[in-house]
Amino acid sequence: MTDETSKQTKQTELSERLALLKKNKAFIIGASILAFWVFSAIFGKLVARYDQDFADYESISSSPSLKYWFGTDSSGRDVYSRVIIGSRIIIVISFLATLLGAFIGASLGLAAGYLKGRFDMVLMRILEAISAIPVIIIALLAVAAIGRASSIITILIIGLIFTPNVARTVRAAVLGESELEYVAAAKLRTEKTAHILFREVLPNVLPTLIVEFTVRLGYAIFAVATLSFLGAGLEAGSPDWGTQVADTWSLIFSKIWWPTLFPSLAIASVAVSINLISDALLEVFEL
Amino acid sequence: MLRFIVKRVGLSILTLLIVSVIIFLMTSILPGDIAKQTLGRDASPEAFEVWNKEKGFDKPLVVQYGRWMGGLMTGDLGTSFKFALPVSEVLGPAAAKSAQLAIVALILIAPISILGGVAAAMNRGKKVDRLLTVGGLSAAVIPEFVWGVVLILLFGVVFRIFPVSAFPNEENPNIFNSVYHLLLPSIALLFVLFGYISRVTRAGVIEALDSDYMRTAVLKGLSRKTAVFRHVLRNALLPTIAVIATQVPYLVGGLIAIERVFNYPGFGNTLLKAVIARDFPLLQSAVFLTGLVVICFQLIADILFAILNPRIRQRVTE
Amino acid sequence: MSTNNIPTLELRSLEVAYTVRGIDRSVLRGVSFAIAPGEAYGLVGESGCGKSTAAFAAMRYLPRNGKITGGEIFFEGKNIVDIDEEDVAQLRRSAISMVYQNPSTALNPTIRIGKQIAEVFELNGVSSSDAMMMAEQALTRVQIADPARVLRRYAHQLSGGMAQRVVIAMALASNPRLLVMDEPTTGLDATVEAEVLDLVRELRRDTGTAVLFISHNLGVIRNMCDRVGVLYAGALVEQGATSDLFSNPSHPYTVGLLRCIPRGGLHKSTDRLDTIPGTPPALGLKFDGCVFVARCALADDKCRTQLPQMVTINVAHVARCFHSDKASSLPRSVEQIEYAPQVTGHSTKVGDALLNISHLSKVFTQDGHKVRVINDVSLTLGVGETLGLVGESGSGKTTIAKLLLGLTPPEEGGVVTLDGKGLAKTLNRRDVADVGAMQIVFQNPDQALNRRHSVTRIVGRAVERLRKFSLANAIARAHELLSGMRVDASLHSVRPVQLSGGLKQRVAISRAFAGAPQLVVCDEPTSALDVSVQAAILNLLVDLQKQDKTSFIFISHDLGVVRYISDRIAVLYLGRVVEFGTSQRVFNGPFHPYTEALLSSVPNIDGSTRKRIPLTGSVPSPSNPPSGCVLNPRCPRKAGSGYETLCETEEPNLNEVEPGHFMRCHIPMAKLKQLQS
Amino acid sequence: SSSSESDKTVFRVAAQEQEGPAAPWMTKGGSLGILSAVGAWLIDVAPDGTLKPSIATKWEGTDAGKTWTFTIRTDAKFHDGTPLTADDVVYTIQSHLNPDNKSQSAGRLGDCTSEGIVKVDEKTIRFDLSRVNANFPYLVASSNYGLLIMKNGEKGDESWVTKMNGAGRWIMVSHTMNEKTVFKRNPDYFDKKRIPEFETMEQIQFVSQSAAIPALKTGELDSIHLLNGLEAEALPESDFYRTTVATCGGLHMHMRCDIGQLTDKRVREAIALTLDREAYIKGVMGGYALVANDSVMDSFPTADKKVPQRKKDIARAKELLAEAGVPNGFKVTLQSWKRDDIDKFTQFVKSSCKEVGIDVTVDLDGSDGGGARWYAYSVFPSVKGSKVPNKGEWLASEFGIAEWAGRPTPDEYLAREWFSSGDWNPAYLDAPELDEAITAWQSALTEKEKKNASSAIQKASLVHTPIIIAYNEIRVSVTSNKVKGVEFNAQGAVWSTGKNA
Ligand SMILES: Nc1ncnc2c1ncn2[C@@H]1O[C@H](COP(=O)(O)OP(=O)(O)OP(=O)(O)O)[C@@H](O)[C@H]1O
Ligand SMILES: Nc1ncnc2c1ncn2[C@@H]1O[C@H](COP(=O)(O)OP(=O)(O)OP(=O)(O)O)[C@@H](O)[C@H]1O
Ligand SMILES: [Mg+2]
Ligand SMILES: [Mg+2]
Repeated sequence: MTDETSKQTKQTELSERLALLKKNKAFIIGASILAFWVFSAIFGKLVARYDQDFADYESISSSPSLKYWFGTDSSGRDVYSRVIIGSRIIIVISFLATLLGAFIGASLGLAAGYLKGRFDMVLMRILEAISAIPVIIIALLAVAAIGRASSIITILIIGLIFTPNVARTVRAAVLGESELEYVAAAKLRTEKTAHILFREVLPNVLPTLIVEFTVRLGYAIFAVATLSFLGAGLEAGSPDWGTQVADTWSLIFSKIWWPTLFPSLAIASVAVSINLISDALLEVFEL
Repeated sequence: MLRFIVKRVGLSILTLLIVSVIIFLMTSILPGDIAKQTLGRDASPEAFEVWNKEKGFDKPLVVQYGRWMGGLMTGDLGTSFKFALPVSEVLGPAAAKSAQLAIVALILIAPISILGGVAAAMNRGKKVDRLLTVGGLSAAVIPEFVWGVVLILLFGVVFRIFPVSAFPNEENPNIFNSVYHLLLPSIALLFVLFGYISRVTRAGVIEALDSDYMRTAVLKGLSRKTAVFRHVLRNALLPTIAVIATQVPYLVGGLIAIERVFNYPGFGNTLLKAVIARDFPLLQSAVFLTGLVVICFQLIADILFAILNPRIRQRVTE
Repeated sequence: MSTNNIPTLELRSLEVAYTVRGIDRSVLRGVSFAIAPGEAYGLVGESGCGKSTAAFAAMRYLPRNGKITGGEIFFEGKNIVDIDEEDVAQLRRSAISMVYQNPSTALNPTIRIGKQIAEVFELNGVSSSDAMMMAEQALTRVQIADPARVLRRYAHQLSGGMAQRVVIAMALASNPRLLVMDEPTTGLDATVEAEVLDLVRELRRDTGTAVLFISHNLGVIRNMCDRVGVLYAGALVEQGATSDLFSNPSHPYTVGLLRCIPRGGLHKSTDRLDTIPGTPPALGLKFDGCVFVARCALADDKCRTQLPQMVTINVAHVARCFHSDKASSLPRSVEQIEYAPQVTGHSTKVGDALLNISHLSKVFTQDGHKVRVINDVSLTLGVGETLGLVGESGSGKTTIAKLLLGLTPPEEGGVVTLDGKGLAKTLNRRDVADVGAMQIVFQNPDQALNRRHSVTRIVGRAVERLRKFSLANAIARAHELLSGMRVDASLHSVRPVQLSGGLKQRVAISRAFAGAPQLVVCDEPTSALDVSVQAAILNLLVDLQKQDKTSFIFISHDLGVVRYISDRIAVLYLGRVVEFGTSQRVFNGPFHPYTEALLSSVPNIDGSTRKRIPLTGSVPSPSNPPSGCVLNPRCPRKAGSGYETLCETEEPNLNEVEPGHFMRCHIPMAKLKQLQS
Repeated sequence: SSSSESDKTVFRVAAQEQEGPAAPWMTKGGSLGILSAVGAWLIDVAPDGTLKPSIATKWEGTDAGKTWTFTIRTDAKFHDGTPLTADDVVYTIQSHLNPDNKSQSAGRLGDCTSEGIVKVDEKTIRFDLSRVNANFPYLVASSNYGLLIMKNGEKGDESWVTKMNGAGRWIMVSHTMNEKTVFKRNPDYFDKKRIPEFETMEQIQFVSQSAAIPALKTGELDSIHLLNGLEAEALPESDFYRTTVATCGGLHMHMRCDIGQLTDKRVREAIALTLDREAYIKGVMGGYALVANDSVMDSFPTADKKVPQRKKDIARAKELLAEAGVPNGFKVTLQSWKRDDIDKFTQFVKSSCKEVGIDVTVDLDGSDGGGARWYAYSVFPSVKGSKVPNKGEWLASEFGIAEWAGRPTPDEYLAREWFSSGDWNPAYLDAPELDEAITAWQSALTEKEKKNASSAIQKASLVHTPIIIAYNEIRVSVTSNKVKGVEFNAQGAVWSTGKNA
């Protein structure tokens, strides 16, 4: 049957896309870098060579060597080990924050896009207002108001601040979807609104949501790093990359560049890897 | 058109009101207590009471909000805890400095990014495109402070091409000198914003390139170059310019880290000081100002977009 | 046609491929044809067979991923496959022009019409002030009223017909020697289509331009072209003079194609439509033998293994088939439903009153204005009958369907009764039985089926909800329904993306039948489908009706289809029923002037020419309807009828002009009869 | 010719971030440099920490230090040209004591009252204190920087900033808050030897002193006052020279002896023994500190040098922990506020403690208020004696670090911080032998008695370890070689080393 052929075509299509993905250099590079950091985040203690707090006062700010691959910082701590161990903080925080933002944003977006009307109008105004204040600034405001910086607060704040973006994307997708006739068809078999939202519409906006998720994840890393650089992201003394850069960057003028450079590269590499992956996905799946 | 503008302005004012409520609630309802934040946790309960009374924090929230809004309307932003000066006197000069930086940055960023986007679109799928798109977006996801540090190291310290602080120390800095000092931080902002703007431009140009009317133009016998110039750029770029306005929040957000790295006494640095000092009158006004700027730009962008697009212009005029 | 032996355009064994996901997929397979100066050559074939590709290849304008992999294209004897971009541009500027589908997007939205037309003249060296004058003349030439004003408009301020005239004006501005028209009227209303086609015919007579005319509508081709080529899967399978080819089709594909069409006087009660089984091959598939072999009832081993050559049928008529002599005796495909009828408690018989709509109105708010989109519509429909709903785009057909189904509530005063029972205005206040009793099949199955759900789930869930079956029973019933509609069991677990358009529509029909409906609304269920698939779907609907006594409301702008399937017809204009009656009466006249114009605009596939009764101007906006009879500014019969003032001042009622035949017209029946004879 | 050369000379120095207007009544830390430039005090504190005559040419304590008499010079002038008189001095001090003026410096005037300030004649002013204070001159010296002499009747609030009518070395030319202040040399200054050669001085504010380093390297700046030792070390000696100021103050890390996990003195000692002070000073501080031995007596000349200096001894520390019943360590939170040196020191403590299994969580307050709360000179009333540890308050925290500024004598430390009933005793140590030794110190008259008392205090400190003092900082300023003969006192006032004069 020709219908069989069409089925096969769809299958080969997926394998063709996967083959393309495997050939996509950007994807390979991005995925490898991210895999390395995820591995470090999970098994950091195995990859690191010293404890994150171990300090060698004999070699303060010593340049990279066989003993200290990335050199030591001005407290004599091994930069390599701290960069490896620091990966967990930024990856976990960014991931959780994005997850939170995606969850709330998707729920609100679904409701707004489907229910429309006054609810939509009011919600969109509020979300527009939230997104009128740049992420970093609203996070700083919250840190000042709460009185202290901590990772939980950072997760909550970034998550909440991402809500408008996610909600808007999902809402737009839902608005488009709910015009489609399958929604009318569902109504015509007496489905409840919740069912239509979550069982009919949601699966169709999922791809959009996933792409939005990767984009947000990239920006979460950006935001977490910046906040901790500004001293408003995490608890003091944490080995996260932003704090490391903040603590050491002024030393680059004294030619002590390694404690700044390596965590900077780490931030850059994670951010870029996520960007490469989402870009490759977009391209190969022609989204 | 006038009706549209009035309506749009009305909506913006509404949004701004919500912004003010959010800011106010964040500073009043979140667990931290302003008196404790300011006086320190060691202060005696009596000290808190006196302080709260003096600042009016003992009044109901609605009254406090009303007072704050009233102040904003009349230009009385209160007194900064930290600087013991009227907030406007602290914020005004700082914001003016940041505006200078932002303007120099935008003048640098807009044409370069648009050019990049057009170049990428015209070479879609080729190496140039991949380089500009992937490179641009990769640069964009690297935080400003990383760029700032790298740029200072390279151009300020190693090559000594640019001054490392963004603020000229001359007695009477002339405009060239000021701009020269602002170049390096602007380049850092360029790295972050290039990706976004060029992507939007690229998408717009590609959409126009793929459009039926572009096909019509080419099939009329226009050379590709002329067709692109007359039919594509016109349709793709005008909206892009409006889109740049939507990047303003990123620009403002980016100023904080940049001003810190480049020791620029602007709005971002002041805001950061207000955060560290828990200087709420200053902080509230500073954040409100951010919201105001962002919303104004979005308003301008929307109106500009409507003016540039005959379809909306007409719908709007009716 | 012409004696000049250098053809204007000639394709020789043209091969074109598209690169998709890194692989070259061939689209055109050795296509050869020639168009003599002044000749109109038609290219027909189902969707995706490569018609547009051939047209764009002739313009040397392939998509970025397309390339010519073999063969030659000659323009006036010169091979243009390898000439450089500047020469191509020069050709386009002076000798070849193109018009294609979707005129509104073909115009630049931000540049005024005048400037866009003038650009063509300027390209040929005319000064800009002269160019603007010439643009005005060009608009006059395509019969646009008030060209000076149109010059200053933007694309979105033009109706579809106007926009297409502008595009044609632009194409003709350079006095081209070849005009390529790719489905220039697809998407336009029948009345507008007819006008545009008239215009093209007229202009061609005046200019003597050679035309490559592409359409999937055989009727249009028949009326427009001197010669026709039939494309299938990128290969030209038959070619000949139009009348010859249509009367003596010699390739099984052409034969099948012609048989699918519900033409002339065919009616469901007497005639069953033919279909071409299967679907066209996927892009880029390789063939050892005939491209049509998989769907051909005459195919044998030779067809599977050897490439057939063109066989001459008569002088200009060739067919690429080993069995061209037997083509006309192609066996009819019989495809019967195996559908287990609904066991419903209804003890009605065919013809009993089922649906009664009275005084239905709907007002929408558009940009702050109240717009009466449906105005006082009353209709009736019997058990087991089909009501055809016709009218131009925007006349309110879909809105009526939505009102019936309760998807949007009607205005106060409108009443819908089904089987004697008044229905609640909105869906959520109707009980399950009422909801199940009235269902819909949408135009676009892609949008109507949730692409994330399996076929079984789509139908099963409807059974579960509407019949209150247990899950297991619902699934069993769903499978029964699907198999009955000839959706193969192997496809029950797949998602809609993996199905062809026809199969999707079968799934949608299965879903509509899940709740044992008494009435199913079909809103253009076949207009997105190819003719062969359309025929199969129409057959299916007819079979279902016969078995279940289901009634249909069938919405379509294709009058041939409506005529074939309907027992009663309602003609809508601007949200009003202007004529309503049995199929017989409505199609045989005397007609309402609007119906008359509509019918006369349908291009006839059998080549018979009927005098066109034109509707002048374009459809008025429902937000600002004309006073008096809403048709009066466009009415072809108003002038000289003697009722002009009445028509312009007073809105006529829907009167029963003869038993079972209603009309909304001031002109009396007898007068109309006289005018129309 | 030398004057025409010096006309051109501009001296650019990095200034600390301003925390408030540079006004006598209102000032906080950041404005120090500005006030030091324009102001003149009764007494100057020299870079070496000694007191030098300034407006007062002579001062003398009588009545065992209850009455102080100052003789002032008559040739001093304010920047607006008016001569500086005894009335101005009286007005200045009284204005600070006037509660209406909410002066930030009032608290530091100790036992001085408004009525006790007496103008004896045009050249003499007498202070009748309510209690004996042998160190009173320090309270009116330039280390109490708000107390610069103002013109009679002028307000010391933000309105002062526009004129800055002081009598100091530099005249304010322009001042932009948070950016920079430009000064010109005061031609009428009474002690020309103390002003360096250049005509103009610019103080440019930086977020942090480290942020100023690039500007220093590119020549946009000539000098940075108060730099981290390591960063100072990294600047090449071929281009820059360093001047230092030793301080006896520093970071005091207390451990609560009454509640929490550190009540066992063996545990406290174990913590002290984990620290490798020399390595820390050498490595992290670039050598710019002196090793301290957990008592405030170390840096004074009376110190008993024979008391053994504590050294890192992990084995002993482990033994002590085992004896105390926590052989595998425990978890504890170390609290303070965020500042670069505190950051580093807490990390030092954290990593050192880890070696014996003590898991230290660092909790630093990032706000400005944090500094005020943990700084011993806090202007806020402190709640003493909270029995709930770790509340994020200096006097309630189980394990915390506070900063004490240098004092000319250890008396205040001993009375307020180390004595069991001291109002700022954060360790809550109640050890009779320490209290006895402190009392002995306070009543000691002779050098010998003082030495003995000091020795006893030092030993008792080592026995109980209520507070760990690991080092006394040496502050560094770095100046470009192009500008010769410049040094700073602890307040950031620019002094001429006299070498170029
Ligand atoms: N740029 C492209 N890339 C890949 N495939 C394409 C491209 N354009 C068209 N196709 C595919 O090539 C085949 C032929 O397309 P073409 O547009 O020529 O068909 P057509 O006969 O004009 O169909 P229709 O009647 O739908 O317009 C179709 O299967 C189509 O999906
Ligand atoms: N939700 C809506 N809000 C406002 N106006 C609407 C809405 N739905 C339809 N209309 C308007 O009602 C009129 C009738 O639309 P409808 O879709 O019923 O026409 P139709 O006859 O089905 O046309 P087509 O043949 O194009 O499908 C149109 O003018 C349309 O613009
Ligand atoms: Mg086509
Ligand atoms: Mg419709």
